[in-house]
Parts: sequence; C-alpha cells; structure tokens
Amino acid sequence: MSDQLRSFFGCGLDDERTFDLDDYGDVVPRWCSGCGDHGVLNSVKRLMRDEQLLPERTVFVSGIGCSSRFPHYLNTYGFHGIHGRALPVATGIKLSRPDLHVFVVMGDGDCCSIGAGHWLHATRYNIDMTVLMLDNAIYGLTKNQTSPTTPMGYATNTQPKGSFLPALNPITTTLGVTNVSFVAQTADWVPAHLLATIRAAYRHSGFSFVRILQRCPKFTAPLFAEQARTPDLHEMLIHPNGVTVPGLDKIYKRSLEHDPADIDRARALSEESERVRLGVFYRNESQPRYDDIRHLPTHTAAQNIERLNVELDRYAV
Amino acid sequence: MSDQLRSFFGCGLDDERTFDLDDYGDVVPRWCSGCGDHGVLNSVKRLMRDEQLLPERTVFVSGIGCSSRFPHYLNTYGFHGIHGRALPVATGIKLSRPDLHVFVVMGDGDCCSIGAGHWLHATRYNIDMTVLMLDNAIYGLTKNQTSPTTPMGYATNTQPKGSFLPALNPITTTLGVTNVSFVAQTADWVPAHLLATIRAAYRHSGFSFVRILQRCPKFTAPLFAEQARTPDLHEMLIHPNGVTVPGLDKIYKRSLEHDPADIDRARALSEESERVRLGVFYRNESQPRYDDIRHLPTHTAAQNIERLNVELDRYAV
Amino acid sequence: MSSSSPVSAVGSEPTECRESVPKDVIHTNEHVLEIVSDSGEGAQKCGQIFAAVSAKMSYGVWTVEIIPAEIEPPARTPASASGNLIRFGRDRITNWGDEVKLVVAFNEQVLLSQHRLDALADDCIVLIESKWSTHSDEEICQQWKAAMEEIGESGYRIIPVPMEEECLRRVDDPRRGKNMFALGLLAQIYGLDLEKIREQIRAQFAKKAPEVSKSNCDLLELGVEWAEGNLDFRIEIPRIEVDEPRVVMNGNQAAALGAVASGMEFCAMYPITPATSVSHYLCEMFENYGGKVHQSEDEIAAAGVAIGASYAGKVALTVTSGPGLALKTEFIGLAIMTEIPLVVLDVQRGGPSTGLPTKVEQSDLLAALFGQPGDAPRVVMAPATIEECFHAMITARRIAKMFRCVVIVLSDANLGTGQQQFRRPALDERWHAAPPNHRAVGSDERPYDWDPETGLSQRIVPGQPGGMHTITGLNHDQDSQVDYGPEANQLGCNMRSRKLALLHETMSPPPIHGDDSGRLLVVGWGSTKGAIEEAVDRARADGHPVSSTHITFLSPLQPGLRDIFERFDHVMTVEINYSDDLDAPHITPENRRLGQLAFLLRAQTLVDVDCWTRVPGQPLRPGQIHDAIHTKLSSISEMETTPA
Amino acid sequence: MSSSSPVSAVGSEPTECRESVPKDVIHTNEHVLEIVSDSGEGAQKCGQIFAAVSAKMSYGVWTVEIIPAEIEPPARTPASASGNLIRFGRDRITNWGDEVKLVVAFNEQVLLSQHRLDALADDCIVLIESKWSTHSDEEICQQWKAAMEEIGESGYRIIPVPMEEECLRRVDDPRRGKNMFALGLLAQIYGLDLEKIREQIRAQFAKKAPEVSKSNCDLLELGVEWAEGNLDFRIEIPRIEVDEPRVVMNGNQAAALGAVASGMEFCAMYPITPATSVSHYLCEMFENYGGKVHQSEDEIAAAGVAIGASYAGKVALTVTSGPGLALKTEFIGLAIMTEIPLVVLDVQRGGPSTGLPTKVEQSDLLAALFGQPGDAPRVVMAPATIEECFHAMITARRIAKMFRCVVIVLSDANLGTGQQQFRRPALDERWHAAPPNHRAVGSDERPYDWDPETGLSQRIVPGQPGGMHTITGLNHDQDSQVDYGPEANQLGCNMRSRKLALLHETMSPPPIHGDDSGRLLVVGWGSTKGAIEEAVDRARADGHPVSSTHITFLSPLQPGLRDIFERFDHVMTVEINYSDDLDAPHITPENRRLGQLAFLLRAQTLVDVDCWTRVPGQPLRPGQIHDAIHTKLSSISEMETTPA
Ligand SMILES: Cc1ncc(C[n+]2csc(CCOP(=O)(O)OP(=O)(O)O)c2C)c(N)n1
Ligand SMILES: Cc1ncc(C[n+]2csc(CCOP(=O)(O)OP(=O)(O)O)c2C)c(N)n1
Ligand code: SF4
Ligand code: SF4
Ligand SMILES: [Mg+2]
Ligand SMILES: [Mg+2]
Repeated sequence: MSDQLRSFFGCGLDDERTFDLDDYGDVVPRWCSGCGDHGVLNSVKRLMRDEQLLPERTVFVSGIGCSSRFPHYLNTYGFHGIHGRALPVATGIKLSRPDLHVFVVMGDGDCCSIGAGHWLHATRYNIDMTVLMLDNAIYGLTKNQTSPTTPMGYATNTQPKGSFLPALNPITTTLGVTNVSFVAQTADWVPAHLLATIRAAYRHSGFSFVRILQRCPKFTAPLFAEQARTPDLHEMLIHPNGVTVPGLDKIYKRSLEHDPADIDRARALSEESERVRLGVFYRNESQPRYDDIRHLPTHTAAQNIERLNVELDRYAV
Repeated sequence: MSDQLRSFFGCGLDDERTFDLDDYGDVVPRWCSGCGDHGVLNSVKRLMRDEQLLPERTVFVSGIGCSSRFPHYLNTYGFHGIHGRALPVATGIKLSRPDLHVFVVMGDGDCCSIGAGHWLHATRYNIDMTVLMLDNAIYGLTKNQTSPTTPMGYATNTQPKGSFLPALNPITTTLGVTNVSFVAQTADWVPAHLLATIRAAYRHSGFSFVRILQRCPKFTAPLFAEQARTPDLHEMLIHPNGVTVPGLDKIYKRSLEHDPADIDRARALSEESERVRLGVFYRNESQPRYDDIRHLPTHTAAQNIERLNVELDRYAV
Repeated sequence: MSSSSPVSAVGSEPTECRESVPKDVIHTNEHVLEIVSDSGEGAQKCGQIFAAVSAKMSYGVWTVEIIPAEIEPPARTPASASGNLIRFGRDRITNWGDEVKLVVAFNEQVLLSQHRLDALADDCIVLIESKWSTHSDEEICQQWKAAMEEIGESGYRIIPVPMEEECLRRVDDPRRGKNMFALGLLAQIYGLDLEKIREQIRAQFAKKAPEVSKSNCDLLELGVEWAEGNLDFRIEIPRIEVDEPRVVMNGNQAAALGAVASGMEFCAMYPITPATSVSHYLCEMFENYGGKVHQSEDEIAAAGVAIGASYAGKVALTVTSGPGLALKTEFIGLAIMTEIPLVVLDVQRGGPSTGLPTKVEQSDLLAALFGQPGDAPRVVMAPATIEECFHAMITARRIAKMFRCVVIVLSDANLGTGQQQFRRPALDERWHAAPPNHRAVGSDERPYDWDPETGLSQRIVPGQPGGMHTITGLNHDQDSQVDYGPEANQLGCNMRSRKLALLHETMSPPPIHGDDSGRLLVVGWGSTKGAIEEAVDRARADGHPVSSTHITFLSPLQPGLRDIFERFDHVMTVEINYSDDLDAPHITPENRRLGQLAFLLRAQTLVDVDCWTRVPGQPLRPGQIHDAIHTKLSSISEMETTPA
Repeated sequence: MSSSSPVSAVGSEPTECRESVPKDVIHTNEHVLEIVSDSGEGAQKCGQIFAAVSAKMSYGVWTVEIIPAEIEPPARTPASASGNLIRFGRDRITNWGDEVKLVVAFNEQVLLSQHRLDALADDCIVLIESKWSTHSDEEICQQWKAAMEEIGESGYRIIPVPMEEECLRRVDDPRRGKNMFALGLLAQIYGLDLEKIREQIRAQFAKKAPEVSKSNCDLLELGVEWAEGNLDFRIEIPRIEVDEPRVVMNGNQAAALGAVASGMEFCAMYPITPATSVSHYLCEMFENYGGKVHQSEDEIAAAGVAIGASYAGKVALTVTSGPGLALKTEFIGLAIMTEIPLVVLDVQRGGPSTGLPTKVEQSDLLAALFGQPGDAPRVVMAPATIEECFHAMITARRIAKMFRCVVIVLSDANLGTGQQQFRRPALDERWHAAPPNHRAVGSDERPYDWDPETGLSQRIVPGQPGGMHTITGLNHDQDSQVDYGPEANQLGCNMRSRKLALLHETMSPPPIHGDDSGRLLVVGWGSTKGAIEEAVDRARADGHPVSSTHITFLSPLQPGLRDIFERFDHVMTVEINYSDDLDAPHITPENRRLGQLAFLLRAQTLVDVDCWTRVPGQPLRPGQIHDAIHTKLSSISEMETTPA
C-alpha cells in the first residue's frame, strides 16, 4: 500500500500513535443521570479504542435531540446538524470522502418521524456507514411529546390521554426497504451486547442500521424499567453470522437461532412479540453499495482543463 | 337516520339524482396517447358511477406530476397541491370532514421519493382514504429522470449510464409499516382487474394503498411493453378476500392463492419474482384508524363559550 | 447596605430562635426578585405560585422563566440554573425591568449563573441555602468559597438560610419541599396573602394525595416562621385594588385560549421550543371544544394537514418556531396561491438555524414577510403583550377567513413564557366558526370570483353541490383552471395583492406613546413594547422630547407612518435582532445591515430610520433602551454641532 | 405588404416549378423569426440548428424556446405549440426583441397560438403547411377557416407551403422530416451556409445510422429548392466577421460548464423545471472530471448532501427553482450558521407556489435574500447574460470558499433556456479545487478562528489531525462549543455579518449604460439586461436623457448606488416580478407593493425608486420597456408642470 493510499484509508503513515478511551473524548455529557445515552457513548468509545480508529478520520453526524448531542462528547469530527436530516449530511460526507469512517446518531423522532423519508432512502442507497438510532420512545429534548415509537396508550404532553396509535416498529420498517443490508437491535442496558452489535455494524460493509432501545428515566421510565431489570423479558437472536457474546447466555437465557441471511424470517421475527428480541435480524454484504458504484478515480486540474476544452469545442461557433 | 346525518354521510337528502360516467368528468385529459393514466381515470370514473358517489362529497388530492393532473379531469372537488405532499393534505381533509370520500393520486416520484416520509406515516395513521400510486417508474412531467422505482440499469436523463440502484419495491415497503391495513397491486393494462382492485380499496375501511403499474410510452415504453402484451408474465393473487374478476382467469392463467390476512406471506410474495403479481397482498380491517380514534361530537358556539369561561376561571386573579 | 465580606451577620447567627426579630421596612413601588435552583428542584413552581398570588392581590406582575438549555444539566453548575424572575409592583408591569433586587438561591452555583449575567443590583439581597458552605465534601466547600470570592466584589447582602436543615423538621427528603419553604420566606418578606397561597398549592396538587398539599403547606409555614424569626427586614409595596375581572397567564397559554375563543377547530403542529407549550395547552383542552390538535410527522406535514383542514372548510392553525417556519415555506406559498385561509403562529426564538432554542429574538420578521419564492402577499402581525397574544388569534382567524389569506402571527419566547395579568376577555359567540356551508353553488358562481376592485372572493368548499372544481398551485383563472397565459398570471397576482391594499384601508396609524412630535421617535414591534415605553417614559422624565410607537401590522404595514415619522427629527427602531454597529470595522452607512423593522420602514417610508438592536438571547431592559436613547440623542447633538 | 385576404398569391400557385423565381431582396440588419410545430414535430431541432449555424456565420443570435406546458398536449391545438424564436442579426443580440417578422408554422393552430400572444409584426411573413386547408376531414378545414378568419384582421402575408407533399418525394413519413424541409426554406430565405447546416445535421445524428443524416440532408435540399422555385423574396442581413473564438449555448449549459470549470466536484439536486437541464448536462459529463451529481430523494436532502460534501472539504453545488428553494430554506440557514461553503443555483420560474413552471420570472429575489428565519447573511448574485451564467459559477465558488459562506446565484428560465454566443472562456487552472487538505492542525488553531476585523476564518475539515471538533447549528463560540450566552451570540452574528461588509469593500459600483447623469435611470438585475439596454438606447435615440445600470450583486448590494441615483432626477427599476400599479383600485403610494429590487434599493439608498414590473411569464421586450420609459418620462413632466 502506497503512503498516499494508506493515508487515504485512514491508517496513519508514521502513525505509531495508539489511542485509549480518553483519546476519544473526556467531556462529561449533559444527559440526565440514568439516561441510556451514557452507556451507548461508552460502548462507542470502546469500539473506537478496540478498532483504533483515527479520531481525525472519524465523523459522527447527528440531528437534533438529546441523543443528537452525541458528537459533542467525542473527540472526533462531528456534525450536529438539523432535526431529522443527519442521513443526507452523512451521505454527502461519505460520497465525497470515502476515506472517512462515518457514524450517524439519531433519536426516534429524528429518524422515524421528521427524518422518515431520508431513513428509507439511506437504507436503500446502502452507503457504508454505521447508524445508531437511540430509541427512547419519546421526544426527549423538547420534553415529552409522542414519537412514532411511543407505545399506544402511553400519555405524553401532546397526547395526554395516551398515544393514539400502535408504536411504529423501526426494524420491520427498515426490513421492508429494498437493498437493506444490515439491521440489528440492542439495548443500552445490555452493554456487552450493545458493544458487540455496534462492532458488527461497524464492520459490516454497507449501511448498518442499529436500533438501540434506550432508557429515558426523565420521560419514559416505566417503559423500560422492568425490561432492564429482567433478562427473561428478552430473547436473544443468535447465529454465527450474527452477534454472539460469550457468557451472555448465562444471564439472558432465552434465545433463538436466527440466520441473518433469511429476510423472510427476519421480518416475521421483527414483529411484536412477548419478549424483546435483541440481535442481528438481517445482514447481506452482497447488496450493491451506492458509494461503491459511484466511486471515481481522482483527476488533476490539468486533465480537467484539457477535457473541458474539448467539451467547449462542441459549442464552438 | 336523521336528515342531518344523511346529509353528513354524503347521501343526498332529496337526492333522486343518479350519475352516469360523464357526470364525473368529461374533459379530455392532457396525457400522451397511450399513457396508462387514461385507463386509470376511466376505471375511477366507473367506480364512482357504480358506487354512485356524490360528486360534491368526493375529493381527489394529488401532488405534482403527470399523474397528479388527475383531479383536473374529474367533476369532483380536487386539490392539486405540491410535489410529494398529497397525503398530509388528504389527512387534514379527512380529519376535519369525515363525511367526504377522499382519494389520493400520486406518482412514483411524488409518493416514494419526495413524499416518502408522509407515505410511511399515512400508512401508519390508517385514515380511511383510497390511495392510487401511478407507478410509471420514471419522473414523467419533468421529462425522464430516475425515480426510486426505475429498474437498475435503465438509462434516464439524470442517470444516463443506467440507474444505479435496484428499484424500490413500494409494496414491500408499505407492508413493513406498522398498522398497514390494505396493500394491493394492479396494472393499467388489465382494466377489469384495475377496476376490481380500486373498488376493493375504496370499500376497505382504512388507508388503502394501491400501486398501479402504469405505462409511460413517452419515457419508459420498453419497461412495460412486453408485460402488457403477455398475460403469462403475470401471476394473479386470488382469494375470496382479495379481488376476483370473473373470467379473467381465462386470459391470466397463472395464479396463486393468497390469503390477504397473512402478512408474512404477503411480504414474501411482494418481493421481486419472475412474474408480476397482481392482487391484494394484505388487508386487515381491524387495525385502529386514526380518523376513528379522533372522531369528536360537534359542539355549539354557546357550549364552547360556556366551557371556555370555566377554563378562564382557572387563570382568574 | 454593603459589607466587605459578602456574608452578612444575620444569617450566620444560630437559627433556633422562633420569635420575630424587629424589621426594617423597605418601602418601594415595585421589586424584582428571582428564585433560582438546580433544574428539577422546583424553583419554577415556587415562582409561578408567587406570581399568581401577587396578581390575585392586584399587584402588577411580569415573570420571566429561567430555563436551562439542557434537559438535566449537572447539578450545582451555573448551567443548571432554573427558576423564575418576577417583577411586581403597584402599577401595571410590562417587562422584566433592569435589576434584580432580591434572590433566593438554592446553591451558590446557580447564584453565580445569575451574577454572571450581570443582572443583580449592586445592593441585591441574596438568600442562599447555607448548607454548602460547611458541606462534608471538601470540593463543595471549595466551590462555595470560590463563588463567594467571585461575587465578593459586588455589594450584595448575602443571607445564608439553612433551608434543608429547616425542611428536615417536617419532611424526609428536603430537596423536594425546599421550594415551598422558599415561598414561605418570600411570602413573609413581601407580606403575601398566605391563604391565597395555600389555595394555589391545593389547586396545584389537586390530583395528588391530600398529604402532598398538606406537607407543602407545612413547609410554607416553616419558611414564613424562619423569616419572621431571623430576617431584619421586610418589603412593603402598596397595592391598588382593581375590580375589573382579570386573568394571569403566559403568552402561549393566551394564544391557545385565543385560538379556542376564535372558533378555530383545527391545529396541526410538530413540537419545537419555545412554541410547543401552545400545543400542550391545546392538547389538554381543545377536544372539549370539538377541536383537534394533530401532531404531524414533521413541520411540512403539519402545514399540509392544516391546509387540508382549511380547504375542507375550517380556518386551521399551525404553530411553530424558526426552523419549523423554514420547513413550512413551500406550503405557505401554496396556501397563498390557492387562497386557503391559514393562521401560522411563530413563537420566535434565537436564530439563525437551531440558534438559541429557548431564548428570545425578533428575527423571523423578514422571513415571515418574504420567505416564499414568487410574489406571495400575506398578512403579518405581532402581538406586543400577553393580552394581545389572546386577541391576535381572534383577529388572525377573522382576517384569514374574510380575505382568504395566510396570516402569520409573530410572538416570541419572551411573550410565550412570560406571565402577566390582563383584563379577562369577554368571549363573543360571533368569533366562532360557522357550521360547514353546504348550500348549493349557483352555475354563475366561480371558485375565484374575484371582485376586480378588491380581489375578494367567496370560498366554495367540498360538500357544496354544484361547486366542484380543482384548486391548484399552478397559475389559474377564475374557474380555477390552469392558465399559463400572460393576462391570467398578471390578474392572479393583482387579485392576491389587492386584498392587502383593502385590508390596509381598514387600519389606523399606530398610537403614539408620548408627544405627537419631537426630537426622537422610537419604533418597535412585538414583545419589546413594555420595555420601550418604560424607557421612553424615563427619557421624557429626564426632559427629552422622545416618544415611541409600536407596530402591530407588519404586512400590510399600518398606515400613517411617514406622516408620524416626519413629525420627529429622528426615528430609530429598537429590536431584538441583528444589525451592524456603525462603529464596527468595515461597516459603513452603505453596507450596514439593518434591524429588520428598520429595513422595512425605510423601504416603505423612505425616512432615514436608524436602529438600535441587540441579540443577547434575552428580553431588552428598559435601562438598556434608555441608554440607547441617550446615546442616540447625544450623537444627534454632536452631529448637529459639529461643522460638516 | 398587406392584403385583404391574408392568403397571398405566391404560395397558392402550383408548386411544380423547380426553377428560381425572381426575388425581392429585403435588406435589414436583423430579423426575428419563429418556427413552430405541434409538440414532437421537431421545430425545436430546426430552430436550434438554425441558431447554431447563424452563430457560426458570425451573426449575433438570441433564441427563446417555445415549450408547451404539457408533456403531450393534443395535436393541432394552440396549447401544442412548440419550437423556437430566433432573433439574429449583424450585431450582438441580447434579447428576443419585439416583433416576429417571419413564421414557419406546421399548422394553423400553432400559428394561432403565436398570433394570440400578440407577438407577430403586422407585416409578418407566414409560411404555413398548406395541407390543412384542403384536408379530407371537414372539421379540420373548418378549423383552418376559423383560424384564418381570426388572423384575417392582421396584415400578415401568408404563404401556404405544401410541406408534407414535398417531403413525400423523399420520405415515407413526412411528419418526421418536415422540420428539415422547413430548415431548407429558411436557409434559402436567409442565405445560410448549407455546408455548415449539413455538418450540424451530421453531428446531431452522429449516433444514428448514416441514412438518417442523409435523408435529413435531402429534405433540407428539398426545402431550399422549393423556396428557390416559389418564393419571391429573400432576406439579406450583413455580417461582420469576428475572429475571436466563440461558443454558443444556453444558460443552463453555461452554468453546468461553469461549475466544472470552477473546480466544483459535487452537485446534489432534485429535478425541477426549468433548472433540471443544468443537472442533465452535468450528469452527462461531470464524472469525466471526477465530479459527482447526486439526485436526492427531495430538495431538502439535496441541500443536506451538498452541505455534507462541502463540510468534508468540497464546495458543493445544489441546483433548483422556486419550490425547491423553498424546501432548502432550513438547510441554507444551517450552512450560514456553520459557515459551510455552498453554492445554490436557482433558475427562477413564475411563482408563487408551482406557478408557471416553464416560464420566466424574477421573483425569488427577496426569498433568496431573506428566506431564512434568524439573521442569516449570505451572498446573492445574478448573471445577466449567458456568458455570465458561466462565469458566475466560478465567482460563486471562489466567494463561497474564501468567505465560508452561502452564495445564491439567481438565473432564470429566460437565461437558462435561451441561447446566445459569447467569447470562448479561457479556462484557468487556478479556478480549480485544491486537493483535500490533510495538514495537522496546531493546538492554537480553532474551528472558528474569526479575525475580529473581518469575520474570516480558516476551514478545518475532517481528516486533519488535531482539528477534531463538532460543528453545530446552535450558537457556538470560536471552538465550536455550544454557547447560549449573550456575548457569544452577539459575536457570532457580528462575525457572520462582517464578512459581507468585507466582500462589499472589494466591489465596484455597477457601470452605467448611457450618460452618467440625466433625467431617468433605469435599474435592472438578471436576464433583463439586454432588453433594458436596447430600450434605453432607443429612448436616447429619441433624445431623452435616460441611462441604465444593472446590478450583479444583490447581497451585499454593490456600492455607489446612492451616488449614482442622485445624479439622476428619477430612478425606476424594470423587473419581471409583481408590483401594484398605482392607478389600480385601492392602491396608494403608501400601500403599494413594490418590485423586489425597488424595495431593496429604497431601503438601502432611501432614494425614491419607482418600479415598472410585469409578470407575463415571458421575457420583457425592449419595446415594452421603451414604452414604460416614455410613460414614466411623460408622467414626470406632467407632475413637474402641474401646480401642486
Ligand atoms: C425543524 C425542527 N423541528 C423541531 C425541532 C424541535 N426538536 C428538537 S429535538 C426534537 C425531538 C427530539 O426527539 P428525538 O429525536 O426522539 O430525540 P431525543 O431527544 O429523544 O433523544 C424536536 C421535535 C427542531 N429543533 N427543528
Ligand atoms: C418541490 C418540487 N420539487 C420538484 C418539482 C418538479 N417536479 C414536478 S413533477 C416531478 C416528478 C414527477 O414524477 P412522478 O411523481 O413519478 O409523476 P409522473 O409525472 O411520472 O406521473 C418533479 C420532480 C416540483 N414541482 N416541486
Ligand atoms: S430527557 Fe431522557 S433522553 Fe434526554 S437526557 Fe434525559 S433521560 Fe436522556
Ligand atoms: S410523459 Fe408518460 S406519464 Fe406523462 S403523460 Fe406522457 S406517457 Fe403519461
Ligand atoms: Mg427520542
Ligand atoms: Mg412517475
């Protein structure tokens, strides 16, 4: 690998640097205590440390919401943009700079409500990026409004008699999109599984969508409290091609073999069930990647000028 | 039924009127000759005639595109709005006027590209309306740009070397949305099936989504030409709860029993197959309807003033 | 009173003594106080009850919320400061005033936050929880010390109060009741009516177990007792009994109630600070009036749903703030083009972009006026008081309906979250929506039957037999048929614009505060009215020939402005938005970017309107404006006396 | 020449004769002709070749597309008219002129459409397919008759031409070759270089079988022969050979090529008329230069993707028209707030809302200037010629990059689809993008290291070691840390605004066309330049002291305007957007809604700038503007002589 290429792919040249957790950020996050976002941040830092990502080659893109504060707490490049629009921004970044590691962090309102159109299309583009959707089933930052994933009947400030509709299932929805390539679900309260899932997503070549069930003690404490306490309310999807966390089966005893290549079963399993299913629902690295398809060799200014002069000839009088 | 109620539900009082096809519109549409939109218009008029819909109680809402000219060619109320936003407008109409029959006509760009977020959410709201998505796999009105449903490799003005990505499958996508209640597919070149499908959609209580494969001889002639000529390239989904067109099996010989109650199979069947599948993929009238949930009794001004005075007492000093 | 150590004698004495100590009585016509705690400790509730009770006692009141920008900022940090500023007094109060005269702070860090904003009077009285000074955690003691040093320079009179220690005498978790104890302190200091406070507490906790009210009232009592037994002062403010019925609320509540009173029946929204609470209020009660609030998937859809509802016969409302207004841009253009009535309430916050979500600014004016591509005439109006937030909704609906147009109402975070009392509105049935019109449409009627003189036409809505037509955002003729011809396009533009001229004819010039002519006229719009008028009054008291006027209708712009301006030697707007300062580098009179109202007034009147604007994310203070007036007056004099 | 029957003698003679008939030679310096057919019959191609060849022959040329508003309107209806207007002549041509002097029409209905637009000269020569007059379908004969009656009033010289009949001599389906026959007619009439035409035909059909070229050239020949043998006139226009290298193209092609030449490497778009063809051109060729066009799911995403690409180190482009601009409102605000360079090309069409998608208007100016809520300074510029469409992209990219700002370029449908020739641009490597910057960032460098004097700062992009930071649309400090404090917000606003003042300093006043002072100054912007200057020249030729100036930079507004304006007694803008007419009902000088540039100029200069604007969905004509100048001048004289 030439020096240029090595630098292009983000492995430093004379890089004898090694990074530990603090190198990826040491600010104290401004989330409520007990907020699930803290755990996700920790796992993400751990992943970066484990993979020794170059901080300067890593970009976190987010929208607006509690969860979207994420990039501020990391020592990487960050783009804290506007509500619902993280995915187009990430698309522009990755399309123009394939050398960067692109992560996207969104809330459930951000991704599934105002950002729904982009979510669907980004899934279809299947550009190589890791997408973490922090689902606390509520609008946190704006203080307690119904989100698409709020369970029916749960009272909020905008639907005080209880949310009107059944919660949208983001896993099923993503699995319905043509060219989907990676869909997984995990929870902030199972840190080992969280890390393993994020790692699998990061290593997946393509658009990897991870829904992270996230506690919001401020506004949706009752929704996750029992869940978080009770391993038996979970059902782990396990498979050699999914995620396996050694030892986790001692605590999370209920599990289900599921081959992530099987999309029909993935869809069926994604539907509401008695227990919350954690694991990789679907993974397919052979789907076409838009960033791949659109990859171009670089051009020098001189080459371009020459060609453009030929092009101008077509218009010459 | 009181007079007021009858009038409210759109069956005229002293209405001895009967309507024939021309009463639903007699303008010559400005679509290309051979355009599939003509056939859809005819079927829609026929449906209205068969159901004797009151023209003044019927509203067609559309976005922008060739297909979105639809309302102009009908003698009902029409709302030719802005690109991609027909569904929110229809939502507002139906929520505030449950007495109206609401139809929505969109193009594939309109619905699946710029309108994708609304499409997903309207599916979930499950408000009683009939949605016709005229899918010609191209941007027609703006003259030949790739749409989400353009097949991979098909050249257009914006992707002249061929569309980059596999076409989005709108049926699968809709079926992925929680609270989906009616999803069907038909084609402009099978008029009897088209009419039957639209009728089933109209009669369904809830959000009924019909994808209509639509010929665009101007820009995507090669995509549908052989299909339209060759009944054997189709596979009809048949079932007592789906649509059945007497006699059609003589021509369209390939068929498949499919119970529209079975969502898992619906999803599997919706995936790309050798033959184009026409019929009802899914139907479920027991899903909660947002317009139903939000239905309210009417109030008189006097009642309201009285209550509001009580409310003001809370703020009195 | 000032001492070299900011911690004064009184509070450091042992607090066993429950008897009254003799009191200095401070006589004043008004006072500004703040109660501030860590987010979640209840200072907000304490402030709200204080404000409500003082309003009920016929005091004039204005409150400003102190809200942290984060959901749960770390406790004991300046960022965590949460609570209320309350200005109250004998007369009507219209703004938050200049300086805070008394603070109750639950820890020294939140005190620091208020100190750093430079808003505490030099002789401010500070009642502060004393436990931190002797906390077992050494770091906390250090923080206390550092804080006391930082504020040591000021002349505050700092009175440590053992709040938690006292509360523990009645409750187990003092963190939860401290706010009522603090309320007790304040009640005693200002001589508030305790029975009225208890009523208010009981109302607040009506849905909880009766013990909750009880224990809160107990803590209130404790606070009163402690103040009685330990403080050497109290503050006496005269009252003027008013007997007209009055209400007290914030501008977002007023707008929500106004929407109901106006007869609107439909609101579509997407949450956004600081507008969301309008929707919260509506969500709680709108259904009781047959009204619906629909929370959409985004702001575009919210606009679309509202327009759909209006099209079908309502006059719908959509509520938002800057970023949301941006997203509604295209749909507002459609409503204007198709002449579908629509009311857009924009509770402005700091911008551009996400900006300062919880803070006040008046910088959406030009976007509200000109945001849409193409020629898109619309009505823009701005309430200036909480009361006007209520009535603006009624006016907006009426105009939207009569003129088949879009009305944008510009409120802001200051009005939206500030509380004030005002005359209880007398509700009127005529404001209310008529039932949907189902009359048959004659064959000679047309969907855009524009009166060529006025541009007005009657709406035909779905359900009306014989009225079938398709509306379109393309250019169209009287029959709503698409028409790309030159005359048809010119006609449509004419008709949509003409309506504004007609509305303009019905308007009066804005009233003048002060004399009808003079040296300087200050012009404002929106929430700054109270502060501007107070500043002008002070300048006039100083002997300066200064007046002010306040503009309610920005589009069409109220009439008579040029005449008014010409009666003054100089005109200057005061606004909470951005303008270049003339003495900044590279800024010249030619390239100077102006305050938004100033820009508008110059174009419309050709008068050389100057501006003084700031974007602090806070309401302007009368004192600041008073200074700006002085500066302007001296620069005028200077100019006039300097030979050119 | 005029006759009582519009159908004149020549064409009705039998057409067997292949010999030349004697010709009257019409000498003129320029001519305006139109070729118009049903949509799909190829008049457009005929017009394009005609224009290209006349440009190659050193004539000045300007073309305007005649496009039906529907995809496939019914044949033989006025709505179906499709083709080209070509104005060409000895000198440089800058606009479409006033009157069409010669028309080739493929049927009487499309002729009618052009007749009704009131654009044909009284003595217009009309060459029309004759077959309809004797068609076997009685209805068609009736239509022909009715049409001839309708246009009978005019003095056109109508020459029936048996186009299809002639074509049938060479081809089986005459509908497909008629356009080349028509081209032959025109070539003969105007004496065009046949070899150059054949070259052009061969280039057009290069991808098809050689027979296609061949048969097209044959039909061309046939047309020439027919004209030679039957027409009694030809038109001679002198030529001035130019030897500087020139190119001919439309404004959308020029903008696309300009984007490539500027070194931009990324364009994100969503299709919208009349901007889409910019993207089509780019889609065809951008990849050859390492550039990408990304078609997004909607305009919001297009803006976001472009901003993402810019953030990552590019200067990206997004291309749109009115409704799309509306959707980009929020994202443009973010780019301004975060100082991410972005170029937005808005090819304006008629508005508001969906409006007139294929037609020209200049009414997005105020939305481009003020569309964003909050204070959002950005650069707005408007090319006035096709050549400027090319160079504007280069300037826009340079400004966006140097000033870390948003540049909105306002083109319009007239520039976008009109063709004109101009000096071939000399490409410059320095315009090009530098390779991504990977240098390490020093510990003293900050992401918003604003120079307090200028507001400028250097961009740090991902990949630069040590430069890690998070950008945010919230208010932020120099380190890009969120900061809600009053000073931080004021500072951010200052810095973003200051940059415009700096850019302003680098600008010169716009040049004046005509004398430096006088009675009336006409001010324009964008595509109207040619027509305005031609009108001013005529008024000057009439002896009136009228000049004009044309503004390229609307934000910051070019300097020196007030000085210029003061040298004229009166100033009036001419714009293709809406303003109220003062003599319309209810309109007064006070409530009059003004042309968009006029509004801007008044606010900025305080000069009483009047406006004359129209929204016909067509380019303005020099004659119309000339009339408006006359009207203005007489009303000035009237005012001056009437005692007040
Ligand atoms: C265009 C726009 N609309 C609305 C908002 C207000 N807003 C900020 S965050 C948010 C939702 C937050 O919910 P979610 O995305 O679930 O994130 P969370 O706070 O729960 O992590 C909203 C509505 C905004 N900032 N911009
Ligand atoms: C906001 C906005 N963006 C873009 C356009 C331009 N536009 C009009 S129709 C259309 C797409 C048409 O395609 P489709 O929805 O598939 O309808 P079809 O014409 O094929 O029936 C586009 C991009 C517009 N009018 N408004
Ligand atoms: S409000 Fe909820 S999501 Fe937001 S920081 Fe607090 S706990 Fe976390
Ligand atoms: S372009 Fe295509 S979709 Fe549009 S009218 Fe023509 S055939 Fe129909
Ligand atoms: Mg959330
Ligand atoms: Mg289409």
